[in-house]
Amino acid sequence: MKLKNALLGMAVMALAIPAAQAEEFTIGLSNGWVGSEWRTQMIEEAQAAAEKWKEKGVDVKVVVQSANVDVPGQIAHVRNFINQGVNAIIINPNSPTAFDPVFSQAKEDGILVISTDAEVSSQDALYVGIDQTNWAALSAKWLAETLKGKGQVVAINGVAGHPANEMRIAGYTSVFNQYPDIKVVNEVNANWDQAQGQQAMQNLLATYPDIDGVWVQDGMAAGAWRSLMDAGKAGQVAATGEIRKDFIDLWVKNDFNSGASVNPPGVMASALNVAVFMLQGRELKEPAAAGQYKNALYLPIPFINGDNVATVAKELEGKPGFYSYTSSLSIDEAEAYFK
Amino acid sequence: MTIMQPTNPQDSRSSIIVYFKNPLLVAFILIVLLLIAGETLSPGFASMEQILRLLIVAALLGIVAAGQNLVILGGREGIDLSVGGVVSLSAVLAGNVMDGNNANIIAAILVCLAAGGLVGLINGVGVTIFGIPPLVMTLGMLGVLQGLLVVIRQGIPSGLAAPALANFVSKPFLLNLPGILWLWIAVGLLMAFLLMRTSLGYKIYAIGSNENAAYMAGVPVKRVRVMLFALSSMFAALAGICILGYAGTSFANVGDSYMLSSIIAVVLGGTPLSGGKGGYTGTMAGAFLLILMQSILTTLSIGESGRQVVFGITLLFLLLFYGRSKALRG
Amino acid sequence: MTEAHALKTRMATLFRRFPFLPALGMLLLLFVLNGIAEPNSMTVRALKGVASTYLALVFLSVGQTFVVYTGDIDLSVGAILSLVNVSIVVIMSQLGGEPYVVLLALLVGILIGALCGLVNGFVVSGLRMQAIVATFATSILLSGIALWVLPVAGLPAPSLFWKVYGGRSYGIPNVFFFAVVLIAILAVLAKTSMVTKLLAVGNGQLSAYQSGLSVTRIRIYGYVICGVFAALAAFCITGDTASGDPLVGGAMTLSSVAAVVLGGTALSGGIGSAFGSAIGAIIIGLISSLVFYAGIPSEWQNLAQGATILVVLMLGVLASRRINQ
Amino acid sequence: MSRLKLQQICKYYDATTALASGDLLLESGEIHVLIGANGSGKSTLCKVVAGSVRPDGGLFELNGKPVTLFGPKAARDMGICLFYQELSLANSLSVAQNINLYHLPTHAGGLVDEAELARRAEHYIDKFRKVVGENFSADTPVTKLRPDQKQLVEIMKTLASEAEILIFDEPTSALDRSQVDCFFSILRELKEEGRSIIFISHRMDEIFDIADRITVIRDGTTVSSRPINETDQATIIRDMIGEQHETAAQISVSPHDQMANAEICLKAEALGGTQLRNVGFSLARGEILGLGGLHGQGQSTLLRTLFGAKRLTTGTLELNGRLVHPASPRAAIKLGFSYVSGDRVRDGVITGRSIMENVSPIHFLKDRKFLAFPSVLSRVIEPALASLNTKYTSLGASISSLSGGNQQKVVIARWLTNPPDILLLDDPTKGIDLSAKSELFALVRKLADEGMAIILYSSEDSELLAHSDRILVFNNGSVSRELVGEDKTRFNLYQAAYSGAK
Repeated sequence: MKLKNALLGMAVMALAIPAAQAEEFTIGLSNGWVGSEWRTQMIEEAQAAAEKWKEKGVDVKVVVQSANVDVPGQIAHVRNFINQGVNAIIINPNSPTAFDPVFSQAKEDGILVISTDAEVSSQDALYVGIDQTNWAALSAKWLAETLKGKGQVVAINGVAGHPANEMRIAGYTSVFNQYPDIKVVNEVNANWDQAQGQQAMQNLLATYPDIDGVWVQDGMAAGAWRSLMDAGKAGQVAATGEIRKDFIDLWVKNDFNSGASVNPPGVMASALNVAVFMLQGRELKEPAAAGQYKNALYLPIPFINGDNVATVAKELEGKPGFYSYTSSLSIDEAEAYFK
Repeated sequence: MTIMQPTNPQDSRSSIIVYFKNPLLVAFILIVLLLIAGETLSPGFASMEQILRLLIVAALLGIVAAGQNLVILGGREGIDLSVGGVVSLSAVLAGNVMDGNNANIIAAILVCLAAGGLVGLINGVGVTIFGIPPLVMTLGMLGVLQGLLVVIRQGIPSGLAAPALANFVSKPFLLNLPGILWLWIAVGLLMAFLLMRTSLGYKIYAIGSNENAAYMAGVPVKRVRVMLFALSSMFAALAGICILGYAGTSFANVGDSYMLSSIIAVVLGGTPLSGGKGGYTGTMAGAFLLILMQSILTTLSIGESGRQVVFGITLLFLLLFYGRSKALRG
Repeated sequence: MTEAHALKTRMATLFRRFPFLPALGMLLLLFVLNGIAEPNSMTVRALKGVASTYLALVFLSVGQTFVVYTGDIDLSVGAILSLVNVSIVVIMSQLGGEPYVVLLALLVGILIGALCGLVNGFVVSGLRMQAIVATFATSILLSGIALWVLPVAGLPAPSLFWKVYGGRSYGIPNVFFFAVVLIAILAVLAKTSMVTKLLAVGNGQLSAYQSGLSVTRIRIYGYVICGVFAALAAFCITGDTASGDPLVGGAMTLSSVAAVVLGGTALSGGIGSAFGSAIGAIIIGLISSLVFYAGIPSEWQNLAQGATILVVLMLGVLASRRINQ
Repeated sequence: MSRLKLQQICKYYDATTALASGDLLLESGEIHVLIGANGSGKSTLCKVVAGSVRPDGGLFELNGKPVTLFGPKAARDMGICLFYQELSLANSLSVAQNINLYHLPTHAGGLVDEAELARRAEHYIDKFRKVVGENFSADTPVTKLRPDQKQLVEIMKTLASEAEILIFDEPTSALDRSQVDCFFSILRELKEEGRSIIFISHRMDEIFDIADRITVIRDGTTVSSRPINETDQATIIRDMIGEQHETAAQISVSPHDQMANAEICLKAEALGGTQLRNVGFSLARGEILGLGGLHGQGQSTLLRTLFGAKRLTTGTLELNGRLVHPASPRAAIKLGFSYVSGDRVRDGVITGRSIMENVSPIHFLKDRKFLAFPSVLSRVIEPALASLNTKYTSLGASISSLSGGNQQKVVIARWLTNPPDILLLDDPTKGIDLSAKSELFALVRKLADEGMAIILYSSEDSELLAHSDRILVFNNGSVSRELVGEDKTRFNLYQAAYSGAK
C-alpha cells in the first residue's frame, strides 16, 4: 500500500513539476556469493553508475545485500527489499528458477525485477546481461579458427549443474560440432576455482600430452595457463583466456595464443541504467524477449584476442591485479535501447 | 585390566592383520595401486614429472593438514574448519603485501603468519576459555574470515606473487625438486620432531588421550590447546603463501576447498578424529592419496555426476580401513 | 535468601525442561531489533516471508538434531535435500502435475530421504566410520546422484505444488499451518521413547549398549529420522522455489549445524531439543536480515553477519552450559 | 542342575590374555562372591555372562542348555543383568528414565507413559529411600547426583531388570556403611526369592558378610570355589595371590613417636570450600598422615584442593613457612605437591600412550625440558620404574597392556622422577591386587623415611590404621577427631566416623 501511494505520489510529482526537479528511486542490489572479486567489482560499478545519475538530476539510492547465502538466504534478500519498499531489485541470482514465486510477489507490489549475469525463468523479471551461450560460443569459435578447424581440445568447466556453466557448455559444444575435425577429448569441472583449474590442467596435460587447444572459462583460465607454462607448452597450445588485469599482463608479456570473451562485471551497472529508464516509465524499443526464458535483453560481448590485448592492457593500467576488464552501458548507451 | 602373556593362540593369526591395521602402510599400498591404475587408464600418468606436479599440489594440502593434524591430535573433538578461510586470507594478504616484488617476501610471510596466529589464538581462546566446541568456534570463525576478506579487498591494489615465490613453488630448487617439496619435507621433519622428540609433542598426545590425567600431571592443557589452534592457523597461513606462489595471484575463494579435504587427509593418514594417536607421516601419505584420487578422477571421461559418485564411493571404501571406532562388544 | 534460592531452583527446572528458552529470548530480541530497523519487517506478510523462506532450514536443522542427539553429525543433509528436490520435481514433470502425482512424488521423496538416512546410518553406525568424514563422503555421492537425476537447475515444479506452499487458507498463510504442524510433531516426538533412547546413546554409547539398548540400530534410526526431515525440508524448498536445482542444498548443511548449536543442543550429544534447532534456524535468518536493515554498508555486511553469528553461537553454547551444569 | 555353568571361558585382546580359563557354577538362591586380584579376569568373566564381551572359547550353559549370547540385550532377555563397575548411566537423563531405560513404558504409538515411568522408578527408589541422601528424586538428572547416589541408581537399574541372575561388579565402592547395609538386606531378600547373585568386592568384611560361596580367580583362571563356611580370609588370600606371595600380608607399623619434634612442612588453617569446612592440620616431614571416616566426607576433596584441582575459598595454607595458594595442579606441582588418585582412568593414566609418555610429564615440568629424546628420558624413567618393581616389557609399550596395579605403579613413578616434598594419596589402592598394595605401602613408608611428607586417604580402614602415623577423622567436610599414638585404633576410628555422622 505504502509503496503504491509512493509511486502514485511520484507520478503526480512528475506531472506537476518540471523535469529539472530531482526524481528519486531506490534500487536494491542482491548478490548471493562473495567468493570472487568479480562480484565485488560488479557491486562497486553498479554503485558508481547510480552516482552518475545525480548529474542527470535523478537521485538513485542503492541498497545492497551482498553475502554468501544459500538459495533461501537470497530469497530472503528479495523479501527484505520488498519489505523495505524499493522501486527496483537487481539480482545476481544463485538459482535460475528458485525465485519465480518471490519475483511474482515483487511484481504484485509494483517492484521492477532485473536479473543480471545469470538468467532467471521468472516471467515477472527481466534479464539484462550477456548471453552466456554466445559468450562461450565466441571464444570457442576463436579457438576453432585458431586451430584451423582441426585438433584435440579439452574443456575445463565451472560448477557442474550450475545454469551458467551448462549454458556455456551448450555454447562451445554447438560451435565445436560445426568443426568435425575438432575432438573434445575430455571435459572436467574445476568449480570456478583458479587453483583447481590449474590442477585440472596439470592432470589433463599428463593424460593427454598432445592436446592442441583448451577451452576454459573465467579465473580458471589463468590457472590453466599457469600449468601450460609450467609444462613448457604455452607456446604450442592455444587456450581461451580471462579478463583480469593479472592475466592480461601475463598474456601480453608472454605473448599467449589466447582469446577471451568478456563477461564484464559492469553488467549490473548496465542493468541499473536500464532499470532507471524503466522506472521513469520509458519503454524499450524492442521488448526483451531473447533467451530460453524469453525475457532477456542481451548486451554486446566484447572480445579480446591477440589484436587488441595490448590496448586492453593499457586501459587496465593502474588498476589492482584482480580488477576485471569491464564494460557497461553508459546512461546514453542505455537510453538508445529505449523509445 | 589385562595381564601380559607372551604366547597365546592369537599370535600366529594376527601378524598379517596387524600389518593391515597400520594406516601408513595401507596408504602407501593404495598410493601404489592408484598410480598403477592411473598409468593403466592413461599412459603417462605415473611419469616422474606428473608425480612431481601432484606432489606439489599434495604439499599445499599437506601443509594445511599439518595444522589440522595437530588440532585433531589434541583431542576433545578438536577440528579446525577455519583453515580454508585462513588460507584465503593469507593468500590475499600475502599478495597485497608482496605486490609482485621479491623484496617484500619476508614482510608478507611475517604479516601472514601473524594474522594466522591471531586467528588461531582467537579460536583457541574461544575453545579453551569459553569452552565453545571447536567445530562451532571454527565454523563461526570461517564466516568472520569470509567477511574480513571482502573488507580487505576494498581498494587495495595488486595481489601478485613475487617471482621468487612463484619459482620456489613450481621450479626445481634443489636436486631437481621444487622448493615447496623441500618445504613440505621440512614441515614433515618439524612435525615429527615436534611430536616425537619434544615435551610439547608428549603433551599434545597426553591431552588428546586423557585430558584430565594430563591436567593432573601438570600439563598446561589450555595453553597447549591454544597453541595447537594457533599453530593450525599458522600452517594454514603458510600454505596460503605457497598457494599464492602456485597460482601466481591471490583470489578470494582460493582456500575454500581445503576445509574438508584437510580433515580427510588427516583421517586417511590414520589419525582418528577422536585424537590422541596418529601422526603426521600418515597425514602426508593421506594428502598425496587424496590428490592422487582426485587427479585420476579428473582424467576419467565419465561426466561430473559419475565422478562424484565414484569419488564418494571410493572415499567410503578407503574410510573402511581407517580409524573405525571399536565395536561396542569387546 | 531462601526465596531467591527457591526462584533459582525453579528457574533451573524450567530451563532444564525447556532448554530452548535462551534461544527463544534471542529470537524475540532479533524480532524486536528487526522491527525497529525496518517496521515493515513485522507485517504479517513479511512474517509469512520469513516463515516460507526459512521453513526449509528449520526442517533441516530439526532433522540434524536427531542425529546430534546421539553425538553423531550428518554433513550430507544438504545433499539429501538437493537429491529429494530434484527427484520429486523430475517425477512431477514426467508424470504431470495432477494431485495424485504430487502425492506420489511426496511419498517417493520421503522414501528417498529415509533411504539416504539409512545409508548414512549404515556407514556411520553399522560400519563404525567416523561420522564427520563418512557423511561428507556420502554427501559427495548423493550430490553426484542428484546431478545425474537433474544435470542442470531449472526444471519447474507444477503450480499446484508451490501454490499450496505459498497460498492461504481461511485467510492465513499456509506456511503458518505447516509451522504449527511442525511444532505439534516436535512436541509429540519429544515424548517418544525413541528420543529418550537417542539421548541415552548420546550420553555414552557403551553405557547404552551395556544397558541393553540396540545402539547400532538406534543410531541408524537417528539418521533415518534426519533423512526424512531433510526430505520434508526439500518439499519446503520446492514449494518456495517452485523448481528443481541439484545444488540447492549444498550451502545449507553447515547452517543446519549452526542452528542446532544455537538451539541449545550439545554437539557431544545426549542433551538438547529439536524445537530449539527450529528457533536457531530462524535466528540465523533474522541475523542476516538485521545486518541489512541496520544499514551496514555492503562490504561490511559479511563481516557483520559472520561476527554476529559467531558471537550468538558462543552465547548459545555458554547459555546452554549454564543450564546443564 | 546349576542355573549357570561356565567352563574354560577364555578371552584374548591381541597379545594379552584377559581370561584364560574361567569356570563358574551358579545355583538358584545363592549369593556367589567372585574374588581375585585386579586384572585377574573377574570383570571380563562377568561381562561375558552379561553379553557385553564376546568370549573366544569355552562352555556357557544356562539352566542346562548351552547358549550363545549376541549382546547385553540378548542376555537381558534371558534374565541376566550386570551392574557395571564403571556404571552404565545416561547422565543427562533422569533417575527414573535411567532405571527404566531398557523397558521404557509406552502408550500405544511409542509415547512414553510418564506416570508408569515414575511409578516403576519410585518402587525401586523406595527400597533405598532412607539412605539416598538429599537432592534425590525420580526426575533429578543423574549428572546432578553425588557418586554414591549414582552408584545407587545403577543398583536400582540393575534391580529393575528383575532378572533371575544379577551380577554386581564392585557395587559398593562409593557407598557408605548404611547404604551398604540397606543394599545387603535387599540382596538377601532377592536370594530368598530364589534369584542367583554374583557379587564382586575387594572388601573382605563385606564378602564374609554376604557370601554363600566364594570363587577365586587368579591370572584369568578359576583356582578355587568353596562354600563360605569352609573357608577363611587367609585361605582366600593365599588362593588369590598364589604360592609365590606368601609374605604379602598386612604390615604392622612401628610407632613413629619421633614425629612430634619433626620439622613441620605444611600447615593448613581453617580451609574451606565446597565440601570442606574449617579444616586445619599440620604435616611434618617423614610423616604419613591418614585421613579417615566414612566415604565422601571431604577427604578426597581436601587432597584435590591441596593439589589445586579444586578451589580453596577460605583459609590459609603455609608451605615451609611461606603462604601458598595453589590455583592449579601445575602450580601445586611447582610448589612440591604430588597427587596419586585411585581413579586411574580419570586422573592418572594417559590412555593408549606408551609407558614412557606416561612417566615423563613431571620430569618435563620440573626440569623445564623441551627436548624429549627417548635415550635421555629412559635414564630418568627406568630407575623410577625399577624402584617400584614395575613389570613391563618395554618403555614403548602401551600402558593399556599393563595390569591395574602396574598401571598405578607407572603413575606413581611419574612423581619419583623428580621427588616431591608432599605426596597426596587419594585412595591409591582402589582396585589393585594385594601384592601390589603391599609393595606400594612399603614404598610409601620408604619415601616417608627419606623425608617426604605424605597424606593418605584410603577407603579401607585397615590400610589406614596399618600405614598412617596419625589419622584425621573426617565428618561432613570437617575434621571431627585426631587419632594419635595409642588412640589410633579401629574402635576409635569407627566411633569417630559413625557417631558424628548425620
